[in-house]
Amino acid sequence: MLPVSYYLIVSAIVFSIGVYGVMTLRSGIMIMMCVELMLNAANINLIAFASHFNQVNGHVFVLFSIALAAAEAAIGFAILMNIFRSNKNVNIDNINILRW
Amino acid sequence: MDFGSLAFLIVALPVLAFVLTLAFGNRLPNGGGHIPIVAIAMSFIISVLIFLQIYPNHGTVEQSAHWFSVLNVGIFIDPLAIVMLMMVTFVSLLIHIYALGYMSHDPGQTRYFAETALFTAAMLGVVLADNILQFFIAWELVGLCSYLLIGFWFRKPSAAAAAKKAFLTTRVGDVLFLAGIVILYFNMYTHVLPVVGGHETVYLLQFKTIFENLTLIPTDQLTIITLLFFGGAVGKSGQFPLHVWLPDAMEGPTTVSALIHAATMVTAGVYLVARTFPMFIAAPESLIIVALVGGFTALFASTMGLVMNDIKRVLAFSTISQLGYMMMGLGVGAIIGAEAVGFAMFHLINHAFFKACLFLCAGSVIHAVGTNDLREMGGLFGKMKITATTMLISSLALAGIGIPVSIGAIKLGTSGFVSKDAIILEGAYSYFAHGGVYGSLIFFFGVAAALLTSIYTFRLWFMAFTGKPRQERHAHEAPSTMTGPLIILATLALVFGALTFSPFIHYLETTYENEFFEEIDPNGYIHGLAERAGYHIPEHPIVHLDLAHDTLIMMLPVIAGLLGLAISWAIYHKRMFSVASIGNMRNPLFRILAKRYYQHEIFIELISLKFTYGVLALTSEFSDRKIVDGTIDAISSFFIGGAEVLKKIQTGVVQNYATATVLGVALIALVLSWGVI
Amino acid sequence: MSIVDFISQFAPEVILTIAALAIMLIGLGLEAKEKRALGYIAIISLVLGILIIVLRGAYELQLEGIIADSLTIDPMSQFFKLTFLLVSLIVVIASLKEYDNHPNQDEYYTLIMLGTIGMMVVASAVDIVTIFIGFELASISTYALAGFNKKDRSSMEAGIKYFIVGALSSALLLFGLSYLYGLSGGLTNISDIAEFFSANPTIIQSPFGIMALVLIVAGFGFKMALVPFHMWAPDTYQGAPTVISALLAAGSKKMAFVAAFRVLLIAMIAIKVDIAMVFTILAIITMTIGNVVALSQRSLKRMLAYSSVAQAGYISMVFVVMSPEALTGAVLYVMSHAFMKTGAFIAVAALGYMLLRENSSAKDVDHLDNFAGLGKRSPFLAFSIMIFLFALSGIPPTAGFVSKFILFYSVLEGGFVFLVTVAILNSALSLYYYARVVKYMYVLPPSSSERLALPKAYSLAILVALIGVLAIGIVPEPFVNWAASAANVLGL
Amino acid sequence: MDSVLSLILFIPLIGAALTLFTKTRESARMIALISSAVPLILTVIIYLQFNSGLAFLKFQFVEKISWISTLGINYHLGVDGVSMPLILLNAILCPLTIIYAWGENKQPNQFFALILVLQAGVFGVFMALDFFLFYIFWELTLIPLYFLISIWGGPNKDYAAIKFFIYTHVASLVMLLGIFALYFSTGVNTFEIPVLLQAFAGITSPEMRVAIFLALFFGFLVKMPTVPFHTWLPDAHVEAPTAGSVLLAGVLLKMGGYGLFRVLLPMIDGLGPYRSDIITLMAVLAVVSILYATFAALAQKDLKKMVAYSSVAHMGYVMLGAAAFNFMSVSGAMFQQFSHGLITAVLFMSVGVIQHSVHTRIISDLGGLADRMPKLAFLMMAGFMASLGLPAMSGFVAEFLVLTGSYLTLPVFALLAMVGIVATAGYHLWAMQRAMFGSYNEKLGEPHDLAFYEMIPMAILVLLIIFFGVYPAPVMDVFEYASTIIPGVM
Repeated sequence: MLPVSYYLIVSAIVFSIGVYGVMTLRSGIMIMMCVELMLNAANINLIAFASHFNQVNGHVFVLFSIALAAAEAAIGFAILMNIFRSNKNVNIDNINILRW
Repeated sequence: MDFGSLAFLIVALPVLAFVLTLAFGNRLPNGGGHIPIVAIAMSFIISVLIFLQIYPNHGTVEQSAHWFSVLNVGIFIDPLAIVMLMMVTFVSLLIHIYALGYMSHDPGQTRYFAETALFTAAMLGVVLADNILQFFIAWELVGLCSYLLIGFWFRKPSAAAAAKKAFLTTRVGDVLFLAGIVILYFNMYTHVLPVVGGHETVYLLQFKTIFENLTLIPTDQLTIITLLFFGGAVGKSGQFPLHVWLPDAMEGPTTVSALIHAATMVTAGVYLVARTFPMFIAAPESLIIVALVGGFTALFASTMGLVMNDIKRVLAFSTISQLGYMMMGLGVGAIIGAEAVGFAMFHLINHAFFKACLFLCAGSVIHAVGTNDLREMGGLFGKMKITATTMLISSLALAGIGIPVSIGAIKLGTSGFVSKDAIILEGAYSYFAHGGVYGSLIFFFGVAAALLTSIYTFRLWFMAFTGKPRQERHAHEAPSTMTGPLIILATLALVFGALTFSPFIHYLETTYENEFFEEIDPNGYIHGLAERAGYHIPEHPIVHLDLAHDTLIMMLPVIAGLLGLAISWAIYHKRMFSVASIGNMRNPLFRILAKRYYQHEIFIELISLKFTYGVLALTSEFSDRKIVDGTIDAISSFFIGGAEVLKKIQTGVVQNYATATVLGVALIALVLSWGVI
Repeated sequence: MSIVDFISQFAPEVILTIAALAIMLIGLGLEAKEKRALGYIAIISLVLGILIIVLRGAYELQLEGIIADSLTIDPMSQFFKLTFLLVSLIVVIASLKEYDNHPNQDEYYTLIMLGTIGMMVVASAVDIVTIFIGFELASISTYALAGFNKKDRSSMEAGIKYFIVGALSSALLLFGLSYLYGLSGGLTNISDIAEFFSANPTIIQSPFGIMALVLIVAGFGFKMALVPFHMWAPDTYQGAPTVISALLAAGSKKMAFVAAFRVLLIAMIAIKVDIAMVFTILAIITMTIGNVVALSQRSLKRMLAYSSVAQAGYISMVFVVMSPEALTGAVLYVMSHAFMKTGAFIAVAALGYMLLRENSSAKDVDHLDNFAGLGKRSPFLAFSIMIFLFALSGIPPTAGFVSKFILFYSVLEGGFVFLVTVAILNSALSLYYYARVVKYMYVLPPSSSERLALPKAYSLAILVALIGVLAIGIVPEPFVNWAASAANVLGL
Repeated sequence: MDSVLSLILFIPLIGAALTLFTKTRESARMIALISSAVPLILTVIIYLQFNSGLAFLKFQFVEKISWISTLGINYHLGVDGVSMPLILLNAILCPLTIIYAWGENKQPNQFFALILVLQAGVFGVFMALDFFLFYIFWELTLIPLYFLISIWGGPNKDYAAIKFFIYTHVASLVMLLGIFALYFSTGVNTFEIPVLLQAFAGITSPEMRVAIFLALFFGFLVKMPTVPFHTWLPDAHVEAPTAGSVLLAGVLLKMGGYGLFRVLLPMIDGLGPYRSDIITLMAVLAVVSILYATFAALAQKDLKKMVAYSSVAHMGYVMLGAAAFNFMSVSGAMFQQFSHGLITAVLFMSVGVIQHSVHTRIISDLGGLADRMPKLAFLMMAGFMASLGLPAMSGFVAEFLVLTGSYLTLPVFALLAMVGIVATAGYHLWAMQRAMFGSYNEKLGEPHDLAFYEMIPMAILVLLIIFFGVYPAPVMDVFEYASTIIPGVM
């Protein structure tokens, strides 16, 4: 069995990729996917720890978080759909009528 | 009946008259002028009754009631006060009667009579006060009334300006006076209260309390206090250098000038020094300054009187000059003691008569010819005989013409002669003879001023009444309400001094010789105070001059007076030589006199406008707007400007927000790990 | 713990859940016009919930069984639930008119109900899993609500911005929680975690521990709108439907506070990490940026958003002071602010509604210029706005003053003179922009002299908020006592 | 009589609410007048019952109801010698102001309601014996005045109103900080003013005591106001409507002075080693206020601004009297507050009439008004004379006591303060001369003299000024007892 630190390193990398993506990407879809990456990085952590400590609650946590992530994604896509309808694209860096 | 208990009416009646006149005067004939006349007449009667009651046993009237805090109100009538009371009520009464005629055509006569009633009341309040604060209060009200009366014709800008000047200038003195009171209170509080306090309520500012405990106060403190008091007197009595308001005060009706310059306001300063004379004598350095300032003013003012062409202005300068005499008379008390008060007060009373008369005569003349300018008058003698005669009599009194011999108690001479002679010879000369500081100088001031006084007085008379009429206007004699007072006053100016000299002086001496003062210092109260301050009052302070031995000295004032008369006669009546050759603006001496020593330039333009307004006021205003308030505005614009800058952070691009979030995380992590490590 | 017990203890949540489902189901069969009735269902359920909580008052109950590890009933939870319910009630009442004939009313009310439930769950949660679930429930509902006006570009923009930053923050939070979970050796209950860390302080002081802390702070900070996690807030509050801005500012924001109180205060107090330092900086920056930038705002909603940011700064001073008194103040402040902010937003919404009714193509209805002369056009509305704004700036006798009074005084009591001075100066600064609105309403002449008729629903909603603001201001005693007992729960 | 103070306090508030809902000007002003006259009657009654001599040690007409018991906050009202005359002042000024504003046409219901709220707030400040309550009323007074300025104000009202609002609010907050600090440092768990003040000297750290003192001091300084924190006042006055100015200068500034007497002076002896420094600081501020404001007044072109600066200078006397800290100066300073309230009201009313009648207040544009407006000239002159400290008017009594008292302990400062007297007379007389005297400036149009409702309050005030100048004892005695019980006052 791999030591828990391996999982942590992987998750950290995944998380960082997600963060980088959120900060730099233009497309709303891509950003949402990056957020998913981040969430899953956390999930990796949780699973890793849960199995490491032989606890069940970590797994429960992950199940919840996956469900919530799905719900979140659903809402997100709904909003993006709206944006697509009016803007014909999902680039969100030019949505800035609200500022200052 | 104890008339003393009516003493409060002396003030209360004129106050009542003020209120009544103000309220109902408009509906009465003569603007309600009869109300103050009746009131003041009654005040006069009460004063006389009180005088008759207390005169035989040199008594006093004392009443006092708690006012508030540590202060009281009260009435204190002693010989000093009662003579003053009678004079003020009497002269004021005559002037009021005169004003009935003089002001009869003025639409504002109701206001006039109300204000003069209040003015009289305030002056009587000064006289009656039993403590220095009450004195000050009444003193200030006198100032207020003078402001109102000088500015009576307020539509005239010059009148409004003169009123302001009078009030402001006297206010300078008043502040000094107030400071004196404050410092006096401090000394009474720290030095006297521990001694006298405890057993009963002591009013620290009451004259009697002050006089009783003068020895407890350090001399140097007393010197400061009395000098400050004198500062007040300088303002009110028009002494150098605060005399500047007085000539301008002629902007009011002539009756007002008479009231201010003869009976009331200006004498208040002299009365102040007389009233607090024990304090001065306990700090004789101040008295010497009083004498010097007084003497100098007497001379200084008369030089300016020489060149004035406004009839009232000439009289104004003469007033200043005569007040200088009174001050000088008081000042020499440093050596001659309490007699000085008698001399000064005697001159004050006489001066009230003849100066009131002079002003009222001048009023008649102005009334008749419609101008103040002496150069436009002349030859009025034939048309206004009563006025001319009464004015001549009072001019003689002002110039101090008389013969220095006495028949029994009666001195031969006009009242001005009697009292001025007393100040110069028995006062100033005694002071000089006993080796008083600057004695010769003071004596010189007295004599020199007498000469100049005589010159300008008769210059005025000759220019007005003799020679050819220089104006076409038909002059006529005034009605009897106006001439009546003139005659009474002229009579008094002629004989009052001659008749009453020694009883008056003796009576006033008793001011400090009753049981109260004997209890304080059995060896002589005034003497004791002077001794304590290192000044010795001789056993017989007055040097008795003998006409046989000291002819020159004794004749000196008379000679000065006659010489002046002669010079005036020669120049202004006979026109022996033309004054135009020296009396023009090319002559620097003439210019400086005509410009009144440039006081206007110094006081108004330099001190008031350039320094107070130009420097102090504008600097304060500038710093207030730009610095103090500017700071506040700068803070506010800093934030509002900051808001405009800071809001730009909010770019509206969501990725930037995400970046900010991540950066925030990084920064917090940095802070936290820095805290840990 | 039997199911009956559970239902009775969590009756408000249960009622709300039932109501939410009922609204959703009934709504399927109703015409748009009839859907108005759904709002009344929501109102009834909320009023019921409020009544239950108020009647029970502040009490503490030791729960048993499996639920005990994740949920609790204590004065703190009840206080916050009451706050959330009141806010939702006000919002729903106002929405009756705002979404009068809207075809999707059923979804709208369901989302509000669900969001409220999420907040209430967080209020009771003592377990990081439960907290996260509640958080997400509330967040997801409000993402949808923020973008609810599909045809309105700014609502859409508000939604997406809120969503993206929110999702990012959720991810950060979850990541942080996962570390916390790992470091504690597999614990999820907050008090257990706290106990563990106070026994093993070195673990949390490791880089992982710090990372966990920072990420949790960021996750909560997003909802609390602390600078620099606040940037979504002005845009979202401005763009979202105004009544929803009220819900966001007064409800979901406060949810973050209760979570933060529980997690940060309980878990972190054991940790000897210098978190006070972080929050000192955050609090100062937050209140200052909030107030200063608010000075320049012309949109009232945006201004209120910045003011909300600033208020979060004040409240977060409690994390610096960490005393029961400070927590009392903070808790009271939460409720006061809920009333003030909801009231203010609803009032703005009412004006917007009235202006749009006059002229349906009107833009920027919350612009300051539209408030000119409001005192004449709608005296009650203007008066209420004035009270709300003065309350926000802490002028007596309002809730804002009492809670600020207690909060500031507790900060000073803790000896943080500098902090409280900054807060006080900020408070003074805030008066400027609040007073400006008042000036517009009462001083400037109205654009038209026509009086605006305020719909009853709005009046009622505003009245409830107004009563709340004044009640706390004038009779603070019961509120203070409840807040104090809530603060004692955490055992600081 | 148990709750008479509450009655006095709340009748104006109720009246304000009623006034707000009136439809006509006539009913608005009538209700307003009645609801401010009733407190006046009640105040006079309790003033007569008020026993300043025997029971001066304790507060009277006390009402105490627990309010927020957790924090030790009570609804606690009571009066003593320090506050009673000021309550009387407030009770007198407000009805007079309402009468003066009888002709107000612009939103009269709101106008009168705000005046009543202001009155209630000031009553509250003077009655509160609990710091929390005190602070509430202290802040409450800001709002009505803010509105009075910003709705009924002059051309630059926005700036003035917000400046007034923020400036004084900042000061209040600093004061609040001081209150907190006092509360914690003493550890008595109550906000009762007397209890806290008594406990003040028990605070161990002298630095803490000074800090508390200064924080409270700042709050009062700005309110009074004292140079250099005064700049909000001239702006506020210039823009405020006359009624607002009257109340601002007449009673609102008095709150600052009241704080000085109620809160700060009892602390002075507890300052330990810093006592003399603080006294010097107060004295310096006082003298600077007097001189600086006087000279600034001299430079003003706007009559109203000049009067505003004169207020600053006069309040400087209050500070000086307080700093001198002996019973004479302190009671004089208290009396100065009372007297200045009356005097400044007349001045602002006069200026208001001028503004209303000839539509300018620039001194150089005026001239000869006495010719056309003799009644105004008479009353205004009386006011000006009182303001420049003419004896037999109340201002003199106060100034004399302050100066005399101050000389006992702070001789140099007292003498410096006297320098200002001449300049004070200067600008008053100068303004009189320019505005009232000389020939009438025909460009000003045809002015109307005082309306009946304008004359009545001014005449009453002038009579009161003279009455209290001639016979100050009814108020002075009360102040005197009040000042002697301040700990440390000689």
